[in-house]
Amino acid sequence: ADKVKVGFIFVGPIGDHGWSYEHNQGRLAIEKEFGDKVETTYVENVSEGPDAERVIQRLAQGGSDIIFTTSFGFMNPTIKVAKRFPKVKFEHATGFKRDANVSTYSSRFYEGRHVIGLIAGKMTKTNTIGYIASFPIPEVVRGINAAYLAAKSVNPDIKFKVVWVSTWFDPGKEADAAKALIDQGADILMQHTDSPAAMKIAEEAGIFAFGQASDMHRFGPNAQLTSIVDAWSPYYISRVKAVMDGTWESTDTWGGFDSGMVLLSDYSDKIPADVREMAEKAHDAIKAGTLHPFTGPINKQDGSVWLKAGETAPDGDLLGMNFYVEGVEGSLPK
Amino acid sequence: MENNAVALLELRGISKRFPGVLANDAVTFSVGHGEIHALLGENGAGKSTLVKMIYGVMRPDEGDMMLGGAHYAPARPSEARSHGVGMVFQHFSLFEALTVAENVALGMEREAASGDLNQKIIDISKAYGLPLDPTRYVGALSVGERQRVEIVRCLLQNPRLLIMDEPTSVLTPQETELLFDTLRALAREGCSILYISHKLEEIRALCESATVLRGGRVVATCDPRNETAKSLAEMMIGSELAAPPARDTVPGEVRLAVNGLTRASDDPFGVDLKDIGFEVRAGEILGIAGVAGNGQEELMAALIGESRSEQAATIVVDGTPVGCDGPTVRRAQGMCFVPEERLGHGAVPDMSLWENTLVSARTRMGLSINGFLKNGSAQAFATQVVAAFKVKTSGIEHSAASLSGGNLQKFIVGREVLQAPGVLIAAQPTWGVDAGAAADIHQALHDLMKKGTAILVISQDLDELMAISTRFAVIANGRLSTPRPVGEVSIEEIGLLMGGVHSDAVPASEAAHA
Amino acid sequence: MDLTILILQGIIVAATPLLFAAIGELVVEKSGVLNLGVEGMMIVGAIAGFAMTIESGSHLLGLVAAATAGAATAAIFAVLTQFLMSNQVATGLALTIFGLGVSALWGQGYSGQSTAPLARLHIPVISDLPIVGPLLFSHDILVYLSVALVVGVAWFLNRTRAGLILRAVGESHSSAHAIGYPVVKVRFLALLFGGACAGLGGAYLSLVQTPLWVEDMTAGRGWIALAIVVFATWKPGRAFAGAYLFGGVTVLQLHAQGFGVGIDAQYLSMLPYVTTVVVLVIISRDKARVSLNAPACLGKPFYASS
Amino acid sequence: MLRLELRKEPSRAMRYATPVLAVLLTILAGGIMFALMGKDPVEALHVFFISPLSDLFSITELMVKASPLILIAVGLSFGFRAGVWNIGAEGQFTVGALTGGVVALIFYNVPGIWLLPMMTIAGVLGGMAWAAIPAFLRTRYNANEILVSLMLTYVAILLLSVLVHGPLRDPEGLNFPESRMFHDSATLPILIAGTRANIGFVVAILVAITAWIVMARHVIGFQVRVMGEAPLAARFSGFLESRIVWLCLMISGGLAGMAGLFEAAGSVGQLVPMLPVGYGFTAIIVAFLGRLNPIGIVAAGLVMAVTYIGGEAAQIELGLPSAVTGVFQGMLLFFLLGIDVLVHYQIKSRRPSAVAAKS
Ligand SMILES: Nc1ncnc2c1ncn2[C@@H]1O[C@H](COP(=O)(O)OP(=O)(O)OP(=O)(O)O)[C@@H](O)[C@H]1O
Ligand SMILES: Nc1ncnc2c1ncn2[C@@H]1O[C@H](COP(=O)(O)OP(=O)(O)OP(=O)(O)O)[C@@H](O)[C@H]1O
Ligand SMILES: [Mg+2]
Ligand SMILES: [Mg+2]
Repeated sequence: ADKVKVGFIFVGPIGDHGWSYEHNQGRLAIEKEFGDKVETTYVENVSEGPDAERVIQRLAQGGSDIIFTTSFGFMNPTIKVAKRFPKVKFEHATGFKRDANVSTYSSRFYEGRHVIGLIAGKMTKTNTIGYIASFPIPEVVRGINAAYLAAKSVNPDIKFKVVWVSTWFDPGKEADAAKALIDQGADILMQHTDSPAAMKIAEEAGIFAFGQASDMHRFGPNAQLTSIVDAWSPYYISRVKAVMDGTWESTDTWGGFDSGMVLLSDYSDKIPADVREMAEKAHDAIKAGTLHPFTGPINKQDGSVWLKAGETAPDGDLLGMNFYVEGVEGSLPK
Repeated sequence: MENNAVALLELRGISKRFPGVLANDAVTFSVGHGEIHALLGENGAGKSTLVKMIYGVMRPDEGDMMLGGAHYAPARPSEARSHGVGMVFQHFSLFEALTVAENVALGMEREAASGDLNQKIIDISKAYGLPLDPTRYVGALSVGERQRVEIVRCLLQNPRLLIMDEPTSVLTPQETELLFDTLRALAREGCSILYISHKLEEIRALCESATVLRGGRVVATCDPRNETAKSLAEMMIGSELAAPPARDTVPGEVRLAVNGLTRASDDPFGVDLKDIGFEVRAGEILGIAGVAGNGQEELMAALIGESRSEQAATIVVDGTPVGCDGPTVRRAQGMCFVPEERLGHGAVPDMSLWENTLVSARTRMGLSINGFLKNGSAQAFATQVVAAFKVKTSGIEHSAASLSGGNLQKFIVGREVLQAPGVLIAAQPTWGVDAGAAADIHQALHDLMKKGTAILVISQDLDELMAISTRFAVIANGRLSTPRPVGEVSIEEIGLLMGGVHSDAVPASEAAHA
Repeated sequence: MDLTILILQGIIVAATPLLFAAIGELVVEKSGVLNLGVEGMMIVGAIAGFAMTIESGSHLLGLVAAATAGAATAAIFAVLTQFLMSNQVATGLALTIFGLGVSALWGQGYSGQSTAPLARLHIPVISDLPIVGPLLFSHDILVYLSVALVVGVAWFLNRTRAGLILRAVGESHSSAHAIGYPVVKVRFLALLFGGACAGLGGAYLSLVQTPLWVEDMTAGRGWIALAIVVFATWKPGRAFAGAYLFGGVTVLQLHAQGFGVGIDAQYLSMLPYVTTVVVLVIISRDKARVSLNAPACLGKPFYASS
Repeated sequence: MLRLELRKEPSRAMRYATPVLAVLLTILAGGIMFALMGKDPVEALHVFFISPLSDLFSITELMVKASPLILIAVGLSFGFRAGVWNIGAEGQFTVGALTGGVVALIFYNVPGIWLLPMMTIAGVLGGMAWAAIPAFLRTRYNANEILVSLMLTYVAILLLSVLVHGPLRDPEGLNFPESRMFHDSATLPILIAGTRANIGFVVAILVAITAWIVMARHVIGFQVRVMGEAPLAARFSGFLESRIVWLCLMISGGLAGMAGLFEAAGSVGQLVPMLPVGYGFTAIIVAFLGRLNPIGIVAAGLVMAVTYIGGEAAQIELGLPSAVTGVFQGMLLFFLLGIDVLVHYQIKSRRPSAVAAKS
């Protein structure tokens, strides 16, 4: 049979060492897995504006059998093009609109955030965690809440300092933010931006940090405690396989530890044994489904009740999360 | 005294070609030691080009030069300076935002500029009677003072040869006298001087030999002391000189009245206008003399409406106050203007001649309707101007920049005159224009005057003003003297007025004896 | 350590790349040339410095490469504007676009690589003094170089003959030409110097501030440098103040967030730009002062006939 | 030894020949670059320059991409001719999209044929308002418009971001930073069914033609040209500098605002934070490439669109990185600006008699 053609559209440069980089790793994994049975193409640096629709359509016209559109902003263009190419399968990352030939997929990064929150809560000496955030979208807010709740659960004195840099990708600004947070007493950094600049700064300052999206070990061999790694390869391979087998169906995938879509990179040996044990336990429990990072009682920042004791958060709440939980300082745009 | 047998500077067969122009054609002449030598010629005859080659700014295409008996081929001005050649440029080579001392240093070699330059400047300027404050910014100096900077810069290097390109065009008669004293003193010390000027009486008074250029070629050599101004002029232009038109009209009603015009200059280095008032009647030409930089530009801007007054009554045209209006309204009221700067002010260099009529003749010649340009009408008007004023051009499609200076001036004067203005204001109407064209322009102004137009001419050329105006005033430091009939003022008095001594303070009769 | 000192240190890091680029551009503009391609020269310097440091293992070589690459980029601009008399605004913009593209192409193999940051100076005893030690005596060499450049440029412009000639060329190229100064050569050299400085500014980002290579990492800093030159009214000392003001606002707004001020982050992120505009307006209001300091020939092409 | 000699008058022939020459040189240099990168230059150039013209979809996309470039560049050309350097069209584009988009969102459930014109007016006014800031600051406080307009671009983009993250966010959109989709009567009519080519292209062409007429035949255009070539002559002619500054910034701001609204209401159909993708900057190149002549700008806009779409094609078909597009655009402009010298100057060989040193 003909080769299966797989198209990718990336929002950033594949050299960003964050989001687009990891999606590209998934593309390479497909090539490795299927060898000459597949042919992949990609377009990088496509902004989530007017160009996206054209690029997606081009990939579809070019004979792609399945197209991965790897950023939230590609949602509406993906849906529009999918209507015009009913035979082509589309896979849109992090969105919520589906169609007969459009699946959505995303990862429960907040599960990883829970674990790093635990580690941070235990390991901080200053009880101050610095958090470099990009934009106040649900995914980022969810990450802050998850990490904060976990840290708080093991360290009641914990304080989160959140700095929004209003960019996904400006290494200089991320570095400045990292420095500012360190200066204000943070001894552990978390980030939800895409460049490894903060990790580099943490390494230089001799403090700890958690990587984001990909394993940032080489940027901070001493600083990195672990990274939350977006592992798209298993999902991508399975979806391409489905196309080959003719079993592809529109689905909504939100995978966490259990599906292998979210990984934690190797723990640093700087993590004390007991902390590591606790982290591993939490990881395994989440993976097994016995622990949900958002389990009540949890109040919103304004003190109103969000989850009653024992209640776990419904996915709908999580997907549209636009509030801080009680204890996080700062405000979100309304 | 050095050996006088060998000339200090000798030029042999110097030629220089520019696109379309042979600026210098096998020029040969020599300048002796301690000699004050004049270089004469019409506009564009090639005088500046020649001295620029002597000073190393340009290099000749052909020919050689000898300086003090040795081969001389300066590759750049610094080389010329190191050979003892200094030059004062026709268009100053000064830097407004730098101080006098810095300007002087830039015109000297590194070694010469070292040491206590400020003291040296003060010393030398005292020695030659050219007072200067080395710490002032050149932009804040008057034109006469600026020229002193250029001269002092040369003197500081003990030149063997000093080149002066039209140094007196910007000076008062008194300042000119002062300069001549300096130059004569220098010549006595053995310094040779190559002197370029259009003012023939000056040349007769100062120089002991002269070389006349025409079309880039040497056409005569003479001793100017043995010539008349008329004979020198005829050598330059190669034909008889026309007599100036007679002034034979009777002034009519007041068409332009300026009252209490006071205005601060927009330019930080400019001159403020102080309580200027005068009237111009139909059928008369009021001439305003003055040394450059005494408020002429500001007065012109105020009259054109480029800078507006707060009170409408400061400028009244045919009974209508227009002080607050811009140029377009004033033109509609009957005013037309010939600005001093042809290229870039009076005309847009890269636009065609016919587009250039749109710059100032839109309103009066009806060259636009509802804002849309009537290109056909503009072309017709341009053709008319070219024909009436004998503008030499290969077509009205050609750009203003492609015309020679004199022809462009004729075009601009024609563009304004043919609009049949009630009031015409012209600055330097014949600047840089040769004698033939100047006579034509003067005739055109005269004809207009006879038709009842009130004309105001602002000029630095006293001879011109004396020749064409009926009444006369002097602007100095932003103040205007009381206009008086031309016959009633003496040159000495004018000199004092130009120097800022006011007739209001000094009665005319006394001033005349001063 | 005292937070104030730490914040000041942060400001120094944020300000230094701006200072490099601004002081270089200041010299360029003083010579009468407006090079809007600072962003392009910076980013080329950033990748060149990074790549050379990776390849050679030597920061010094990296810095040399950054300066050279910045100057080489500026040379394109210089040839176009000085010999071919192209429009300076358009050429500068083209240089920015070109620089961003070329650096991205060049940097393909270097993204994700990592090098040690440039070492910080440590002078025994002095660096350990309280307050002044951390504030003044414990930075990397480039910080000192940038300050030295400010002093050096100020000295050069105001005290040396070459500086006088450079100012003269910017003030009136026709006068300078008439009395025999090589206008084009002076401007060419000024442009190369400006390019080298911008290159070092870029290298500061990729070798010190972050330190790593990523595409588009200058993120508009070249434009800020241009703004700094104007609001410095072409004076080196004020350029220093401008760079530190901008760096200061940038860093302080991050700190303000850390302290939890209740303002949307995007509004805070606007602060540096708004500040720039406000200061620009305050400085420009005094027309006379600006025109006294602004090079009169800024941006005008020069053609010497014969 | 060659030297340049000022022509007495700019050469008309060269004015038309140089852009073509520049494109040819860019293609040549691009071919060399591709060869150095190990690609077959002929194939690469074919993909880059020919494939965007080879099918209906590509051609319609060319129109989509070129429309905002043309609109903005035509507006900028007025200012650039007059020496008013609006470098912040990107910000005016953004604010125009924002104000026009807000109208669409206010009436998100009220269809009507009046809606689109109203949005367009709001977009134009938004762009003008943003451009009014540098206009005011320049005419009143003498502040350099290059820098002010540029700084305001960053502010505008952040403003769009904050509003789309907050008040303008789609209530049904799970709090993602996007507005609602505009309904049909708030989106631009499509020209060719099944494509994205919309009425915006037609408007852009009409605007270019109008601008051409204004520039060539109207006092407004005359003012602008005189101002750019000889500011003193403009004053002499009775044109006020401050009024021309305002005029140019209003035209360029208004058209940039319109382009922004057309992007939001056309190819995107909603407000998203990433709406500004650099058209405001690229349009500057387009304006120069088109010789600041509105008709030339139409051609230049299409050429520029080809480099974008060709760049994408080169990524898809040849695996070339996206940076190639920027390098291409930079080279194109370099060649154009460099070759431009031939319009005003002639190349002459130095006469051997003349001495080598140049002055
Ligand atoms: N740089 C130049 N390029 C082309 N032509 C030039 C240049 N400089 C001078 N010319 C031409 O050479 C001729 C001689 O000019 P030059 O300036 O030497 O005249 P001049 O005798 O000094 O006249 P004026 O009395 O007006 O000062 C003129 O035709 C002039 O247009
Ligand atoms: N820079 C230049 N490049 C090309 N041609 C020039 C240049 N300058 C002057 N010319 C040409 O040289 C000729 C003489 O110019 P110039 O302005 O010196 O005239 P002129 O001899 O002084 O005449 P007029 O007495 O009318 O001023 C004109 O035909 C003009 O077109
Ligand atoms: Mg002449
Ligand atoms: Mg002359």
